Amino acid sequence: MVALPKEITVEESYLEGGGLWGWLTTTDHKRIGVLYGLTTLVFLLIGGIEALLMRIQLARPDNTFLSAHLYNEMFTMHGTTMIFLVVMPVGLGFFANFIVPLQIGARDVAFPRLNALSYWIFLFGALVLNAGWLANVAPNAGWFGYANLTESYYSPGLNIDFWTLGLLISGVGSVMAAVNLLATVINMRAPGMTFMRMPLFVWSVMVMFVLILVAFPPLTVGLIFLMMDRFFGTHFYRAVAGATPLLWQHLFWLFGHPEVYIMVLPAFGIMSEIVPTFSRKPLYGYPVMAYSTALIGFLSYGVWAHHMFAVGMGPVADSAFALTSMLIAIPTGIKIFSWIATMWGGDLKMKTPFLFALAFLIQFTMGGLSGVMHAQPPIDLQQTDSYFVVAHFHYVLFGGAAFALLGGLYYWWPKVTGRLLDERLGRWNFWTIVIGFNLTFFPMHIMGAEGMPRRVYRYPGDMGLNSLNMLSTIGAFLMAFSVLILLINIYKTRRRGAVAGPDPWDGRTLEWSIPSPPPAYNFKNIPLVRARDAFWREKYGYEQPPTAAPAPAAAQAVEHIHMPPPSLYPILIAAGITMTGIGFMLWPRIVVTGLVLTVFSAIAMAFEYPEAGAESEASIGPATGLDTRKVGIWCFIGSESLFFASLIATYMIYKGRDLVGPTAETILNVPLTTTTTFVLLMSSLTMVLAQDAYRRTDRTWGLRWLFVTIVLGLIFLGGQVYEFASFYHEGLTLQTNLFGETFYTMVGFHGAHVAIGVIVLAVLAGASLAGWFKVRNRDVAVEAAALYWHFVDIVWVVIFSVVYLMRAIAKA
Amino acid sequence: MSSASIRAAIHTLLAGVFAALLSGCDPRRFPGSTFAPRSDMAHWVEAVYFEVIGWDGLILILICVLVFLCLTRFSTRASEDQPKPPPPHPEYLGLEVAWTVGPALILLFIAVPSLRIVFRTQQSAPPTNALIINVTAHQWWWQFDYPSMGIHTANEVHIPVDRPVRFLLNSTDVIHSFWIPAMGGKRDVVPGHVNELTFTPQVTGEYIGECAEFCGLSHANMRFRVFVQSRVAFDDWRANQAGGPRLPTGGPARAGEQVYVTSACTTCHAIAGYSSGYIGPNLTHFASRTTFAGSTLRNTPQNLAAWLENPQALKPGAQMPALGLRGTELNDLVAYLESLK
Amino acid sequence: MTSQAETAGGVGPQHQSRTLAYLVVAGLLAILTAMEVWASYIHALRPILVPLLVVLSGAKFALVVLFYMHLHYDSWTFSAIFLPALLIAVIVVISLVALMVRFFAGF
Amino acid sequence: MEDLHPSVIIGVLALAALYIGAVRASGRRVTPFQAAAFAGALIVMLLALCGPIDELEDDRLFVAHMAQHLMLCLLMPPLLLLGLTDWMVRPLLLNRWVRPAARLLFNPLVAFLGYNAMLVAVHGPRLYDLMCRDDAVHITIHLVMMAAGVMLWWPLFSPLRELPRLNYPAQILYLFLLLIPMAAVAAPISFATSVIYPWYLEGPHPFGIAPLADQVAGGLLMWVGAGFYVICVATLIFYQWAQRDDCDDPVVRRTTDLRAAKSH
Repeated sequence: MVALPKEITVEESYLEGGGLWGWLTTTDHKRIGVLYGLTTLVFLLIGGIEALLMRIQLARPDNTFLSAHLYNEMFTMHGTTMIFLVVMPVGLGFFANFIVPLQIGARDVAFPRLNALSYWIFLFGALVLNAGWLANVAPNAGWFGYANLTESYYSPGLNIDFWTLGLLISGVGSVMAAVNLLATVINMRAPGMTFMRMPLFVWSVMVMFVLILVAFPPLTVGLIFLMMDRFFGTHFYRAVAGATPLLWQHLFWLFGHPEVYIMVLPAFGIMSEIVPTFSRKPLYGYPVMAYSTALIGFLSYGVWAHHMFAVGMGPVADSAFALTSMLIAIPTGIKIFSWIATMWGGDLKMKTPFLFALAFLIQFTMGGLSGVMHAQPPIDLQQTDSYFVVAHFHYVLFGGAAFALLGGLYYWWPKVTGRLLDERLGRWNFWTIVIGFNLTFFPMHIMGAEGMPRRVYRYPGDMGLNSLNMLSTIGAFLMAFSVLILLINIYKTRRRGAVAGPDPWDGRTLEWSIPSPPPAYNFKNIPLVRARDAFWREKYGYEQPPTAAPAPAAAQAVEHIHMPPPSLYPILIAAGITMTGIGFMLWPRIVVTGLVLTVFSAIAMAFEYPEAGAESEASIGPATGLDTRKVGIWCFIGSESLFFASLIATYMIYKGRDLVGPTAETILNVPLTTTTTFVLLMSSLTMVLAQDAYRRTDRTWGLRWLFVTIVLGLIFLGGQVYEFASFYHEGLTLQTNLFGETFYTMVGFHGAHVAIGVIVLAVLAGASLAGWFKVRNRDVAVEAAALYWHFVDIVWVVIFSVVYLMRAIAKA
Repeated sequence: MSSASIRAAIHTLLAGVFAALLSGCDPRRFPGSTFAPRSDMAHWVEAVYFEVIGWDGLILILICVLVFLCLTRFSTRASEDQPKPPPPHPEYLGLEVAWTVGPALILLFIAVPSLRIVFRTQQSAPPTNALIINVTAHQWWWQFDYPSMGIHTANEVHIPVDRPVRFLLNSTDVIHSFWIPAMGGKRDVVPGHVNELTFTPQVTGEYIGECAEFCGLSHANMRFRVFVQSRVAFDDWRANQAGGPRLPTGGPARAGEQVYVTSACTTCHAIAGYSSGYIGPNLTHFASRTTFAGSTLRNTPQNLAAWLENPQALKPGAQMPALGLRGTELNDLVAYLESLK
Repeated sequence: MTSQAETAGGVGPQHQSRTLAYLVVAGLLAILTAMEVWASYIHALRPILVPLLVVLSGAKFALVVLFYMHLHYDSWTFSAIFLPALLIAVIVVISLVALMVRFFAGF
Repeated sequence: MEDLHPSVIIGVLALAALYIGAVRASGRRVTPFQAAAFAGALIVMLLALCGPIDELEDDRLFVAHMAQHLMLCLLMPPLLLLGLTDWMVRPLLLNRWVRPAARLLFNPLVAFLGYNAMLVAVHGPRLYDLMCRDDAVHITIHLVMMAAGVMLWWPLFSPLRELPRLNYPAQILYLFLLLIPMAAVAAPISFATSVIYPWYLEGPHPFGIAPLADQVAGGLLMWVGAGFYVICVATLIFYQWAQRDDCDDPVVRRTTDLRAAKSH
């Protein structure tokens, strides 16, 4: 099926046309953003209902409204839903996806079909997470699912399987979206849009994308270990085998703490848009703000163990992590003061978005300050796992992130739909939710300080907690009422609201220079950016338009706009991945079907459009001159580095702790592996030669070297299969000991990467035979594959040293 | 409207904090309070706590005042429709330096005492006269063993006042967390790793302890009690606990003894001289405890009978099965257990 | 940018030298691997084996990244994407291993 | 006053004399900032090598020794480089004999690897212990440290256009990458369960600090303290970059040209 791109000549809103089929196969970042928005709204309601049920249960001491079992499912799913299915995707999928291309002056994201794929994978992952409700086996071990409670011995049901699988699948979607959007920010910026001129929202979400790329791999590795423990009887988190459940905590919080910033950074970005706009001043201290954003991202990666002060890591580790955690307060403080300085001396316009921003300032500060409290290990020992922490992170994530996101919703709603939300209902919405929020969560500080642990389905009546809990429940219902007002506002204004026009708020950034809702192609002419706040400066005459108009930009006339064509394959791939996962868990029979569907659709999507012009992916960045595909693959490689780092760290941690069976010293066959290592290194040489040949358009030699590379890859894999088989015969299985499980997992995952590389190369070879490379500029596909291949090679360089050559080195 | 409301909200919040801090120190109203320190460790923690609260309060007030001033001085409402040039926007480097260095200094002030306490509360060698108590966490109850005294008990721990006590924490199943709010801070109980918690209780009394780490279905029902006793009272208790079980005197108790010996209870529970199960709590001096079942039930005959009839109804997921005892058998067993002072 | 120019220009003199560089790198990789394996068998080198292997495999890693993955030739942007990720990966490994080894030793 | 090492004083005075002499002889001027920076470098050197820090270091205080090293490697060289002017350095480095060596040593990659090789080597237990016991070795190592420090900071604060600085984002990346080897050396020291360097176990420890606690403090000083310092320097560089970038019109022109080239 060959669908040529639609040549767009009329200026019609992106919302019009296409019907249901159009929405299912859409690759327009704005439509995908809207899909994300609707999905997260549904999950917001689900998560909110879960919260209400919990608050009803806790309204009175020793209540019996919910059983212990149901309550545990509620708080687990409330946390998981709000974090993974609401706050993060609304920032990543809705705001970033919709706004980033508009703010950087791009027509779409870097990889539009990958964008659709991310959404569908996220949606299916979310459905898997919630599928447990159907049989009352919803996940029930808390949103951070501490091992070893999640091991099959202590959680025998399907509950944890749904959780693991749902998170793995939706995590894949998040990483894809982050790769895509990071490549967009790096490479799709309009000419003149330097990093120091990007709107701060783009800066914030850019840091967020980086954090997603480096934070999700440890979670993925942790979940894979958990799955292997549950399905294959390994002992990654089991003390009886010499391992420790704390490994899970480290891997999880390596993800979990950056995740907090993944949720909060879009809120920072939104604040940095709303505050200047409604103060009618440029953002105070722009470079400082940009840098503090980046610094927060960087530091957030070095503080994970402050979630573990109570586990007994020792005073040195406690102090180190206390210090790094406190450091984060400095850039965060800078941001808060800069927002206030932006307001100072401005013309403050008290519209709903700004009200939310003001509430954010106070409430987020409170959340941050209570965070400084439990950055102190002694205080943390009193507060952790109590309701004080519940209060703290709700002040950060609800009073902070969610308030800013709501402000952002009011702010960009006219751009998304073309109509303003009602201001009066907006104020009602604001005041009810502010009061409800503080009524719900402020008492929780006190509850925690008075000794109420979190995650208890009941509490005794004699601890002085009764009235506080009742207050909290009342607040929760007030918030629910407020959400109802929001829904009414959306419903009322969708058809009858005031028409917004392109620039309802006196905006500063490029998205306000185009119609609301924007046409499918966003910008008729790609803008030329001459300063920060480009649109605002030109509006107020700070920048004189250049006398000689940028001729090349104007020359790119409307009829040359190529929009990404719709594609059915994203949804098919997502379905295939989900089928594989579900099959793995419940019905092994459908695993093969799922895999076939995934691989087939992926290959079909790669070659969907024979015309080079149809691939907007093939574009060269207008400001950088780099090929977007290469930018994308490098971002992905960055993410993969963390994946293998987690595996290698686990191997090194567990090295020498085996209680039984063969170990590295006794079993490894170095001569054989030296040979296969050499083979793999030489395959990198042939790969680079193949790529070089394709670049010279010498397809004959390219194909030859490609074949040699494939053969060398297969030899390496053969060596690995032989090695595994011989170890198996010598009595080393996956379950034998810690060496067995870490070795097979790490080396096996590396082997799987080689195997995928071989498949990719084989597909490219096939395409080459079919003449696909005759079209200009397609050799970058080989280069992208080559980068991946070399990366797998350097991972092996490390594994070879760590596993094989350091086999006999004792632990310090 | 907005500025007045915000001011009111701020007042309410501050008043709330203040009231909470004051009333929170009353352990009669709040037996689980973290603001009623009763040990050396709890005092150290509280000192850091108050220092941070003080700084936090100052910063919060500063920010609220700044936001409030912005609102009162710079709000414009009437001029919405008349476009006018944007206000000037100067930037001052000194200001930026100030709000970078200021918080950094405050953090330094906080960090120094805080880290001193970190090292003071986690010393690798215990004080020489420390009473060592082994704590074993189970789903969902606490086992306490005094290795130097040969005492085994559950869910209620007795310690002498003014003598350092060192809890060695171990778990047989999942991760739990050992928390006595009045004694200053919790410590996780991690399977495969012995954690330590050392402090010197300073005031006699009965204190609440809880499991703070989610540990499965009945996490909420995993509480315990700490009795800090004078030296004399502790010695009395110790003398009683170290001895064997009381022999049943009355008729029902004697009959209950037979019920116990012939029942499935013996596979899981220990009564010195009768059975040596170790899955469930040691019952040798069961009646000397004020509570049972993860310290969630008062130790009365009625409660005990209800518990024996259907443990899962009172503590979901409890490992103890319903033994199907009815009528006299049940009453006899209750009488026997309640005789084990 | 380089790749574009060369695609347009076809085979240039620059190309010959790159192929040569690829071959030299392959030779170096082979030699370094041989040295690594050899060192791992020498008992006298045991005490310094770990730093030695770190240096040798680090050199291999750098060679592949710089030449085969073109960071040496390509735009600086790609290094700016990859190096921070590598930085975080290395710090994660170091800190995790240090923390856990200490934890297992009992503090 | 036995802690006022004459060699240090003489060295510092000689450097000061050379600097003043160079300014006098050339008849050119240095800015007050440059003079202050150079004086700062000399003062840091003096403070590190004479006086209480040095005395405590001799008295077996690991954390003082660590502070001394950090001052010599991370604080002194940037000040020194900022204090120098191009016309001072050019004749020293760009003559026929030194030029190739300078070109090699001040290449960012070589400088980075060289400095970190020094860092790793010095903290090896053998060499470290030898350094503590033997004064000659100790002085040599301090000189090597300062030299390696100058190499390390050259790509950031080079006074010479011929051996240029990295561009701003690369400078920031360079500094962040510096955190890796620092963590790699400091983490094992902080987390070690025993005293690594036997020197600190022999003889009394000042202020009654336990040697292990001292070692932990030293490790943390290098890890968190020096890490914080490096991040601060990166921050300053970022500000410089930000100041420069927004008024950079050629960027626009360059990218416009590129588009023009492409569309033709």
